Amino acid sequence: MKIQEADAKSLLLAHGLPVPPWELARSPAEVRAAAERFFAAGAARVVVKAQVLVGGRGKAGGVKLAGSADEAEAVGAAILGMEIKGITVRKVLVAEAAEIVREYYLGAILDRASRRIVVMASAEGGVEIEEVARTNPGAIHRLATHPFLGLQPWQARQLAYAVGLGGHVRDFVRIAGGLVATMRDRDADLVEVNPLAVVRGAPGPAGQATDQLVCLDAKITLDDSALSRHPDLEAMRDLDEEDPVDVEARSLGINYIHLDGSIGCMVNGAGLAMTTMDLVKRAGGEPANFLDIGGGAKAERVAAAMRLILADPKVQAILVNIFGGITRGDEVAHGLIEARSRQSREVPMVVRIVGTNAEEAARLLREARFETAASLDEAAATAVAIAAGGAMGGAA
Amino acid sequence: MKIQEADAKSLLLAHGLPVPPWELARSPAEVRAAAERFFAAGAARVVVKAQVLVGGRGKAGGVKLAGSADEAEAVGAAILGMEIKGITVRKVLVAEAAEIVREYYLGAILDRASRRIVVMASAEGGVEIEEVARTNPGAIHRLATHPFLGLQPWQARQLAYAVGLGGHVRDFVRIAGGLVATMRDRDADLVEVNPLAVVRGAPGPAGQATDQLVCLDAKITLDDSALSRHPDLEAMRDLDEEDPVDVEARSLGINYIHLDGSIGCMVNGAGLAMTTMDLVKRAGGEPANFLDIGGGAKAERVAAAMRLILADPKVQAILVNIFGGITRGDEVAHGLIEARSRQSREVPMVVRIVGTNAEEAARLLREARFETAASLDEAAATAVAIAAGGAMGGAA
Amino acid sequence: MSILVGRETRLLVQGITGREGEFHSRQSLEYGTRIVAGVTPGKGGRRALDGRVPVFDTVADAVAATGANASVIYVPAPGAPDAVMEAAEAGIATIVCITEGIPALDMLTAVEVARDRGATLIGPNCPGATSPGSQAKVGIIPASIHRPGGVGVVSRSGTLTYEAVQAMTDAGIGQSTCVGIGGDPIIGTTFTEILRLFHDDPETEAIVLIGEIGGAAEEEAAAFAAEHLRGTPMAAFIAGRTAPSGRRMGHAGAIISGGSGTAADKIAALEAAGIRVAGSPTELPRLLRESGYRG
Amino acid sequence: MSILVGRETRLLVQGITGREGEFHSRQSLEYGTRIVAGVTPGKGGRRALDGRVPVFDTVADAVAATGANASVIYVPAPGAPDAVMEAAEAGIATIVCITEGIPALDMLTAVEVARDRGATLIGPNCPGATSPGSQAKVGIIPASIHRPGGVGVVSRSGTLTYEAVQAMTDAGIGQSTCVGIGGDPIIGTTFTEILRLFHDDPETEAIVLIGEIGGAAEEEAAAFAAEHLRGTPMAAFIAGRTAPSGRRMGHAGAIISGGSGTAADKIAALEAAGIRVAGSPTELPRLLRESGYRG
Repeated sequence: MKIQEADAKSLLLAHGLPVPPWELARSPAEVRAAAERFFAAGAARVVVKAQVLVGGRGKAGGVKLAGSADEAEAVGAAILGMEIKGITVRKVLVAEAAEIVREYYLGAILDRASRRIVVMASAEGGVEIEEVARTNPGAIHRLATHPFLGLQPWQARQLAYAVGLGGHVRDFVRIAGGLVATMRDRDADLVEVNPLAVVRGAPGPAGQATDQLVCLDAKITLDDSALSRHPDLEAMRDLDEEDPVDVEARSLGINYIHLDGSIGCMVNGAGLAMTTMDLVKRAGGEPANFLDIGGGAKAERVAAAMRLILADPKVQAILVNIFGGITRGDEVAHGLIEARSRQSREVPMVVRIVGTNAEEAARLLREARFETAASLDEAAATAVAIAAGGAMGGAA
Repeated sequence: MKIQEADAKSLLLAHGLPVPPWELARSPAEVRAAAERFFAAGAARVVVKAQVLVGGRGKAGGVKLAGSADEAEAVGAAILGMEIKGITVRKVLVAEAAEIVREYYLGAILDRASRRIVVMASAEGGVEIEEVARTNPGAIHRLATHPFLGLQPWQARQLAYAVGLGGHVRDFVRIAGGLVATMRDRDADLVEVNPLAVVRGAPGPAGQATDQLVCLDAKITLDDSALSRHPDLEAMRDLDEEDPVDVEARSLGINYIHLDGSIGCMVNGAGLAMTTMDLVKRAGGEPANFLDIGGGAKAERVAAAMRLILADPKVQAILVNIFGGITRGDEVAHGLIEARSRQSREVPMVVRIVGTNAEEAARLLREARFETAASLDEAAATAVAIAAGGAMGGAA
Repeated sequence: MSILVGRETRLLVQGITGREGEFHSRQSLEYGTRIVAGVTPGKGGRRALDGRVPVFDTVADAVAATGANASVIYVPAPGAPDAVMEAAEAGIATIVCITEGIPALDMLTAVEVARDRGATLIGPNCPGATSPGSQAKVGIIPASIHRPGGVGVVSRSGTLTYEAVQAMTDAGIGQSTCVGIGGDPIIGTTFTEILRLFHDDPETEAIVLIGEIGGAAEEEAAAFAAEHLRGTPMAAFIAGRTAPSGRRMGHAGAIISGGSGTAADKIAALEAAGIRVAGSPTELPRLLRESGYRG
Repeated sequence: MSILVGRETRLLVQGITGREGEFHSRQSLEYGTRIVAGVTPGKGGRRALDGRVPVFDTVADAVAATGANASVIYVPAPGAPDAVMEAAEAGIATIVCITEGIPALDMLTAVEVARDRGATLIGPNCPGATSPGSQAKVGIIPASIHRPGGVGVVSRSGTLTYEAVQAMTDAGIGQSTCVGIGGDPIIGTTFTEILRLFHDDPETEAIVLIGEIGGAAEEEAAAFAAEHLRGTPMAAFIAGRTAPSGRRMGHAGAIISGGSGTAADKIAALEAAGIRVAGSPTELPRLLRESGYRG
């Protein structure tokens, strides 16, 4: 689960990391009020940043500077309500614009290959790390932390010297340690500070203006499997940015991802669900969704999944593909029959059920006059043909 | 550093362990008031326990039951002010007397040989574990925890089944985990619950009386080397029970332990200080103290050590034994000369200084007319002879 | 012969008295798997599966009493990493963790402990492993889809594996061992390690690899195959050609992030290693034959 | 030959620019020890000890540039365990930690990391090791007390060791290596491990062991000696015959607790192993001779 910059910054702050103060605003008036407070505290300029979970907000015009309260309000009005990659901006973060001396990258990720938390740092901060990885991979310094011990101070020092932050080694060690601690304590997959910046004039404890290492942006992705033990983090989920259907699916224990096509898919198992989408595409159609009903689904979950699919007005045909293992084919068939009896609009359906109790499923579907298919390839082709306005098949 | 039972219980409670409520009392009236509160809450009897850091308080009469407020007050009056192994009882703990079904032992220690935290459990609780180790060593089950991982739940389960606490396995796992967590978080050398007891009638969350596993007594020893990072624990030091001279020595950075003899010792290095005591004893005398002035001691610390030794009225002679390494002999000699010039009573002294700058030290001591000795054995023999009223030596 | 599980497997079931554990253990027993013990803390001394299997409180007790050398874990997510570590510390050589939804950081620790102890951990969030020729079924892969033979199958997925194996069985191609390595980002054993085992197994004559988007395990496997498996007939399938970027496709590990982990990358890497990649699981038997498999 | 430190020692000093580090490094240099590098984070690129020793920011840098194979640590207690781990991870084979006052639980971790990396850690809270015949002095043992020879000395103490070594030197008995293993409860290397090294060292012909109250390391050493060192002349001294129970005698490890760790127990164990125990350090030369040492 991704969380907003402001939430990520709160988590870093809770681990004692240096994050300059910010305010959240939901209206131009709130942006103005926040900006006025920063100006009153001595800021020369403020930055207004769109709070969206998609990347590339800078290029999209979602980050702007303002030198006065009037300007801040105007900038806020421009950003709030803007669409970035299909997401409407509903909140902005307002903060003093730092005078940046130099930008660095610092991130901690869960590395699959080494089964370690890997800490990465680069002197090329402020740009996407994937971009640096492509154009100048040697600029990224990586170190693997011990799974039991976490990041050791000596490791962090090595990294500080490697990226040329030796002059801020103590702060760097503290920040890198805090990043990994945040990752471990919060069950994050990714904790990224980009830029980690040396800034001038940021007020020190006694108000003096000296070079300081601070976290100017923060990105945290949480491990969905661990959210149940972090109710405070689950509360950071931004429902504004989620498709309401996704939210409903999650509450039903169904893995559902909305896509743009016209063939609704209902499958058991994530790999098979992706394969089903791929075969729809291969047959010339476009999948309307990814949907995994999970293992051992009962009739009612099948019916709920059908409702989710039908809630998408673009769906022209439905492809059901079940390979019974833990899941029993007859249960699925019952669910489908139940769902069809209640469904609000008539959408043609192709059903393929093999594996556990497939014979009983076949009998039930035959009796209920469902369109069936023997192979996955055939099922995909039929569904695509139907959606394209072709024949419903002889049996219908 | 040892801490009192009540403090140890607070630490366990802070880690979520089941410790029945208690109150501390410093006067019979306070004992009565506390007992009345327990009786009012439904207790049939209360237990009053002397809070002293020495062992064996039970045998010494420092733990007593009372069935009424009057009796509690009387028992409190008997225990408060009592002397246990030379320590005056100034506080007692008052708690409801639990109805014990069975007593167990559970402890976590720092094991030198394996360099591990070792958790020990036994079905023979309520008696000293050293006693069990002597009489029935097979009754003690031990397991070593991984230095990075701590106590794993599966390990704790093994221990629970080994001692026959399978019926309380969940609680046992939680308690044992809490013991090790307490040890790690507080830098303890030892965390002991004895007895860990199955008690009847302890009120559950809904007031029901069921068998429960609770910590009836607790003993924690803290790592002196780690106290500086735990100021809250340093505050648990019970100055009432410490010799004021010990307290002063600590504040001066001197390792001093008061003993019963007449030969004051001042040595650099712990092993050599013990050896000096041993040689005093071997020469027929009794050491008055252990005193290590530490490495690199300057004149002023030497003078302070001398004041500590002289504060003991039993001291009849002083033996100074310095093997210069980091410590410079001439610095010590200066300190001794300084100290003698100010000392309030005349106590004969034998000084032996070898190693770094020993020649300069010898010259200074000769000029100041100190009694000196070439070898440690000779120095000890001379000091003992002096204390026994023998000759001060020809040079005096 | 086979890999991971076989005739010599003496299986312990951790969580044998739970609903899942009992159901699948019954299937395994019926298949012919030798289940020697179960573990459920607090139920030591009882017998499970109609009295056929003794239950112990701890894995150490079970190993001491029965000589179990493999374990399958059906323990719910909060306790599963501990169960893995208990098995590893008790000396179990092959540990298969079926459990889904285990926090990744918990698995970092459990994987490390298993490694330290020299145990092979399969999973978590995997369907397990079956060696049809040895009638050894450890996990939840349906028995009906198999046929004994010479093809090693390794996959990150569950039902997609069944689909592929069924297609092979239907085409008369049998399997040496089918291994589901799991769909989580942090798993005990990756493609490359399984390929190495297949490489060393005399009974395995050909290999099918079924991957999906996310991570770079397929690319690493391709590099291994290019170096060590040039003579072995192989075919592959990669799920998720149409998956959008930045979304987890069901499996915690199936996500394209920052433009890496795409199906296209994986297919390109496999093809560069000389491995044909099927457009549908049903094409795998044909590609295997065309790559030279005669079994 | 010698143990732990010798002619082949290329010494790194961690904390070389601190007061203690600089003072003692100067003594080591004068003794003839080859100090190849120092480490002080933030002072990389400078030179220490009148320009004779290059300083690096990290141990890895120092090892890469100078081939250091031993390290001595004068870093203050809060940073010392990290310094030990940094040295171990950088591949340093012999690590001597002089620092006093390190929390015991921090050392549990550092000792484990050193073990995992195959490094020998001496200390903490120890005076170090000196091999007089090789002019290798690593730590704070005064140079003046030594004489090259064939007796290995191992001790938990500092100045008491000096006393014993001085007595030997005065009696014309030289030393192969003198090792102070440290007075803390958790130390990297115990008596037994040092005895094993002495046992395997052809130059060491006799051994002196200097123990004290607390723990059971002397008893374990006695058991080792009884089994492996019957032919080696040995003598011992145990400090703390008069120490009271339950009080730490200066060293964190020197405490009689629950009636165990007494001098009487240790003396009995050593004597049972055939080792004579001196009543005073000055008697050690005589006991060594009487036990058959002719060096």
